Amino acid sequence: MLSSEILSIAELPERVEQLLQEDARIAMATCLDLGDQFEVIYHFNKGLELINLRVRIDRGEELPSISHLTLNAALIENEMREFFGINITDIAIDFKGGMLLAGNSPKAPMLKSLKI
Amino acid sequence: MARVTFPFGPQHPVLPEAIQFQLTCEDEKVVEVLPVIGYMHRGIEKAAEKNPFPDNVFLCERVCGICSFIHGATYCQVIEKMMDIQIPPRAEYLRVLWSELSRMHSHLLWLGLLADSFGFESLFMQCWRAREKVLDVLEITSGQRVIQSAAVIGGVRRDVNEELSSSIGAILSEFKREWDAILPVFEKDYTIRIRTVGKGILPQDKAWKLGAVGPTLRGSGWDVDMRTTGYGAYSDLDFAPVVKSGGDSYARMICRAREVGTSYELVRQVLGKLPSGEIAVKVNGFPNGEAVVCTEQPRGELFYYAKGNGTAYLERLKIRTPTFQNIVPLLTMLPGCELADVPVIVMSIDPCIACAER
Amino acid sequence: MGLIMGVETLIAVLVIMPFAAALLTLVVKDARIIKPLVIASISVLMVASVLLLIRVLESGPIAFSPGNLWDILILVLDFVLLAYFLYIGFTSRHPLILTLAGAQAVMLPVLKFYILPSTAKVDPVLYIDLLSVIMALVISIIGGLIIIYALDYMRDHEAHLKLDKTRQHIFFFFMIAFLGAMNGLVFANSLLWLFFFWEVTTLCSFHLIRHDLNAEAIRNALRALWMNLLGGAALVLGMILLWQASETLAIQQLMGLGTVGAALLLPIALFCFTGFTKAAQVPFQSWLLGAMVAPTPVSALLHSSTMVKAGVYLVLRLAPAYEGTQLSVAIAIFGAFVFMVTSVVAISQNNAKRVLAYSTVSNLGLIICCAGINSDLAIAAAIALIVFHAVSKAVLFLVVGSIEQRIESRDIEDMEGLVAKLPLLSGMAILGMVTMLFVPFGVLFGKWASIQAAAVPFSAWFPLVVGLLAIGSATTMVYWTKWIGRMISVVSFNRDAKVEPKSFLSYTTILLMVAGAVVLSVFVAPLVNILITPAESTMGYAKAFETAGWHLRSDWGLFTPWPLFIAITLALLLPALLIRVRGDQYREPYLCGANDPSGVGPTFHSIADQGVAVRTGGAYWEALFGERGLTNWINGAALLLLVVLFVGVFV
Amino acid sequence: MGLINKSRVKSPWIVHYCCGGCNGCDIELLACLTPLYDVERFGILNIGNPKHADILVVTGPVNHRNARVLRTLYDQMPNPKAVMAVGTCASSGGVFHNCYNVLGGIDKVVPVDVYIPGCAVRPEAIIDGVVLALDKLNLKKSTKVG
Amino acid sequence: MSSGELGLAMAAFMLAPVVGGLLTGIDRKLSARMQGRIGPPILQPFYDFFKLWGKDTLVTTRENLIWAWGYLLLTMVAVFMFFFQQDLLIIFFVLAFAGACLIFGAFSVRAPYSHLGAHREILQMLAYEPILLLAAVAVFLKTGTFMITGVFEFGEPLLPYLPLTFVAILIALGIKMRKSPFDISACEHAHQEIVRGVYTEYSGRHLALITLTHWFEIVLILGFITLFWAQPLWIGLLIALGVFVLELIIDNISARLKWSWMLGVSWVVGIGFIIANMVLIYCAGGFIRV
Repeated sequence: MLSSEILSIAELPERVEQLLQEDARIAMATCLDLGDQFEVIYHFNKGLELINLRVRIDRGEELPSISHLTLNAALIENEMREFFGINITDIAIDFKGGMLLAGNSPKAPMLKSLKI
Repeated sequence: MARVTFPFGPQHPVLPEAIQFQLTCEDEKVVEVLPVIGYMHRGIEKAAEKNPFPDNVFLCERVCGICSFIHGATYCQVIEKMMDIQIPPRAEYLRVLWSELSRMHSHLLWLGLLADSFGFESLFMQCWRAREKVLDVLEITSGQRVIQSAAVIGGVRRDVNEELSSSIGAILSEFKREWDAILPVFEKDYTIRIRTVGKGILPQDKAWKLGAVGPTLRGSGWDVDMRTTGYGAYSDLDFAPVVKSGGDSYARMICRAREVGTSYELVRQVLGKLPSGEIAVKVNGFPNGEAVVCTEQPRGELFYYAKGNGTAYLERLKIRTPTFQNIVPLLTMLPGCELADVPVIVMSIDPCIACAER
Repeated sequence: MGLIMGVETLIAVLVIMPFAAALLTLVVKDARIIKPLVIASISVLMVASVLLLIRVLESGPIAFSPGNLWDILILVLDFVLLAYFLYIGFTSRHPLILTLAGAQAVMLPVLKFYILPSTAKVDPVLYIDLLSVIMALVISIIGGLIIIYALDYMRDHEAHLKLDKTRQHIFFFFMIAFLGAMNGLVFANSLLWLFFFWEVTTLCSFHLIRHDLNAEAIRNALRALWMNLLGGAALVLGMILLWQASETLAIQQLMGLGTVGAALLLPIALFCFTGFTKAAQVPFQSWLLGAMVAPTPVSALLHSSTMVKAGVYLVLRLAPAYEGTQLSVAIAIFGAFVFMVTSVVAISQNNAKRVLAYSTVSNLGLIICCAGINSDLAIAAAIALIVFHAVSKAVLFLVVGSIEQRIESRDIEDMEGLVAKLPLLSGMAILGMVTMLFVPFGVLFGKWASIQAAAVPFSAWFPLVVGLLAIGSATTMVYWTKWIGRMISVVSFNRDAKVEPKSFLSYTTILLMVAGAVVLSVFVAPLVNILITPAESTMGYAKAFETAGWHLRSDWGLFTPWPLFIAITLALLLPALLIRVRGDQYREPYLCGANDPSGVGPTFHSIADQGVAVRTGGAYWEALFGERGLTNWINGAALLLLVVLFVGVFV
Repeated sequence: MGLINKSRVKSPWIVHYCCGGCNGCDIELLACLTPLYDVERFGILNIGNPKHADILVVTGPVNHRNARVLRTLYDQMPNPKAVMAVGTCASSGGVFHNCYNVLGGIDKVVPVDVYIPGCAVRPEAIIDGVVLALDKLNLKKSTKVG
Repeated sequence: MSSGELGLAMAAFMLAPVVGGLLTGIDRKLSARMQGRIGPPILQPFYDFFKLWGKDTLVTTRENLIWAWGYLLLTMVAVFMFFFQQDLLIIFFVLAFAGACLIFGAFSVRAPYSHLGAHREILQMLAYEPILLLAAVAVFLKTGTFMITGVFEFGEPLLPYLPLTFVAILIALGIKMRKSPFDISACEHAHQEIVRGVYTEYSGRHLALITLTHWFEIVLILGFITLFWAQPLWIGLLIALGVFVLELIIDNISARLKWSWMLGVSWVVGIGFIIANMVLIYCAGGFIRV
């Protein structure tokens, strides 16, 4: 398994800020559909080292955006919102759910429940 | 002030791929840029969950047709890491061989397109002519020009024997002669310098914070290259990443141009040091667990995350390509430049939209 | 016909009648009476100017001196005017106006009572040669048409401003008086008379610019006043110096003085300087730009046929007097410089009236440059440019005025696609610009002649002059082309055609002038033969053009208006008439494939598939040609040139 | 019309649109223009503007967003025109057939005259395809009357 | 003009588009060779022309088409006047009118790329107009007339007297030929940030017209260059051909630069050189006396 820190939603912004101050930057965020929950893994680069933060949220729960702390999370979060239908609020560059998916593409296509 | 608002793309002569920028200009000075993407999104990550895991090599190779070998090899690496498979050293070396050849052809292709974007047609032709030599090498070693399908989980599919190795050497020598004539043009030509120096500046501190990777990052003075982490056979090979300060289009161009030389040297080293032995091991069982692999693709750091669940199908495959990371830095470079600089600056991150949108 | 009316009557009709008519409008105040009154008096004025032409063509220049009483009246009125200017300076607390008017109020009595002997007499007081008649024609016909246009315009203007009390009578008082003053100015041979009429035009322009009485109008009117008073002061000073050098105040006598020394050149340089201020040459362009706040007919009148033309008229009139001197070369360089820089600055303007204003200054610079080149060809070019510029520019101002009343904007950006909305008006506007811009129209004839004249090494400085003219021609092209381009930019599949609200008088006057501009251009050869060549020869210049049939042959080139007209008409008219387009041939413009057909006008799909309207704003290249960046530099350079011009007098 | 028909064969101008492929075919298409293959020998120009082009060359599968772009480009080409589907994905969806955002081959959106299989297509095949397209183009008549 | 000369002029006028087309063909062939390619046949431009002629025309606005015809016909007028040895200034004025037609054509449709191209085309005119006018003036200084007939009557080659002017003309030629580094408003090849600029909205027959006009333009400018060595004429023609090839070489060894650079070069170098040339002639005293 991937070595990672498990955080709650409330702890997340603080920890991200701390990492950013240590000159780390966000590399990617991976979202996993666990059925009734989502697990979001934030991968951070610190030099060549990788730091992973895990956050679990319930379906329908709101995930705060970290794009205001680091702008390059914006595309990642837009994508996550489109792929899984996660309610991420207040993204710095908001594509309104139309970044990768077009109007008539399937909605939240990455959900396991959706068989396409 | 009178403004012009218009779409730049998705179909546009200077963009080989479908991406759109909504540009707003004032007297040809760009004042606002909005990226519109999704014209090439297919849904590969979902499809990877539907194919048996060995088949995904082919799918991953088609995330991007330019650096397709590295995509395939990185997918193999992430599965091998999850399943704890040690592949033979000869396979490691061969993977480096194809990776570096891919990098060479990708950079040459890009240098040509960049030349085209500032209207230097003959240079475009020269770059692509030299590139054909690299493609020849790829073709005689893998049978395919652009999508090699040479990597499999557990090793590689094809071997390079003595005879092949010497003909590769001959072709590469020819290539080197051509390339030595082209490189100084990029470095010194007056008109190219006018078009690239000081255009699209990405300052050093911003480059890291905004997530730039690969030559885009190294052009801003960062010595970050995933190959130095020593994955595969890179730990045995002797090379130094090309770093250039300046952060403008010129620095990024020079970085890539010189990386062609680095890759050429690496290929030479691989051919010289190629260990004997098997080229693949047999793979048993199904992947289970999680793994992350980061490799260096021509455009920068490639990130693969995979999660297996003990069946033939992956639970999740996450691919983050370098262009995805470089889009945000690009957006900060564009405002304030002239319209004529837009193609040059857009090209200067070496965008691969097919990669970015998967 | 010309013999029916005596010379005295004609002059009286052209000079005094306008003042009388003006007073009448001021008294009656009633728009219903003003309208026929104005039309009638303008018609009389036009007829009189034509009669004067016939008279002069038949029997040569007219020399005329009214009785002594008139001299005294003029003098008294001079002092009244100066007192009024002082009063304005005092009430507006404007030190420059006070100083300049004060200087004149001191210098004029000094000249009249101290320097001039009591027996001094200028004879003739009025001298009317063909140049004067050409000016009188321009003033009476074009100026007259502008005033007729103003009748409807002012009605709408006041309706728009929602004035509860009409001020039209004041407006027309000054407008009509202006024509009289201008006619007097171009007839005057006595500098004292010329000075009087000069000051009257200053007064009229001051009142016309401030007509709307808002803060900006008042401020700009004051600026115009002090700049014109500066010219007036130079004029008086020049008269003092002139009398001391040559004991004459008659313009015609200046020509005959032969050898010219510094003592005589200095007053002439001062008179030219006076002309520069009136012609709003750099660095005095700001008064003309400021004059744009006035109702459009005022701008049209000031720019095309009157006010500024008085300035170039004076410079041109004096041309034989400084022929062959360094002063002449300096004037040529100065004119060429103004021509170039103002047309460069015009590129950066998006306010239609400011473009026109810069274009005016620029063209006047060209005329002054021609006067400075001072060869037969150059003088002919200058006269031709005065005529053609007056017609075309009047058209453009009036058209812009009408457009502004329709679309409530004078921004060129807002005129995008205007041909679809206001086809007739914009058609006339485009035609007006074309007559300013392309061969074989008259203005280009003038430009062609002036480049030829400048190409002849008339001085060691000729490469500079011709270089400036070449750049100026190209920059002129830029701002007109951009403007026309804006107006013709349409969307084929979504025409919002509007019915043009018709104002019969406005449209007819513009139409008449457009037609005039075209007809004059077509008949440029007879025009040169009948008017320009004789006008030149009375000024002492040789014939510049041989007319072979309809062609005009200069010593160095050939201008063939008729074949060109036929070719150009065919080239544009035939396709316009013959091209047929089927409905299924229409496609939307290329938008990289992202077209959104549901939009009104060209629209493309953007973020999240939302439609975004394409905007196609014009380019103004503010960074390179911007007014803000350049004005100080060009003003400085122009001042330097003026200093050189005055210093050069003594070399 | 003999001259015009002959010229048509001698001067096919292409406009290239990359739908959603992996770039493999795109770069091979570009390679056709370059010294080794040099299709300008046959008068082929990559003109980049649908309004000037004769042949629409499409790579990659159609997805939900680019379908209307493809259609617009096709509509903005003057007749006679031909469409080439370059590569397996453009022909049928190829390896991306089971991706959720992929509609399939480009024939779902525009009529295709020539299908060129291959993943990635080789330049030789593309040149061959253009020749085929020219034959088809010659059969088509312009919609003009007379 | 005698009837023989008249016939010759007429023949030259009729030949102009053929020569222009051939030159374009040579251009494409030579460029291809310089790029290591074989390139299209020499007759390729004619194939392109006839193909375009036989295609349907798509229309964005009708006015667009009218101006294309105006562009062609007025350029033809200028070329006609050139071969009939008329006044150089007037020829350049007519040429400017023709160029303006192209600009108006691009403006007459509300399309962004068209407009961007039109604005750049205006800048190009701003760059080459003064050069052409001043070059005519420089020729006048030696021959004493603006009529082209005067060049032939002059009896000597002009080039030795006007070398700097000649260099300046090369800039104008580069702009008119739409070659790098001056191919900013509409280059012959695509791959430009503003698509094909002023040409973008044309298609089919009207694009063919514009191609034809371009041939006429090339012939006109090269013809003007020929005047620099009009006696014997064949040397002038050789020089023109040499200059044409030189433009191709420059095109192939330089990137496309920007309008600000173009304006700077053509005003500082172009105009500066011609004025310097005039000063030289003036100082040498070899100018026409009035």
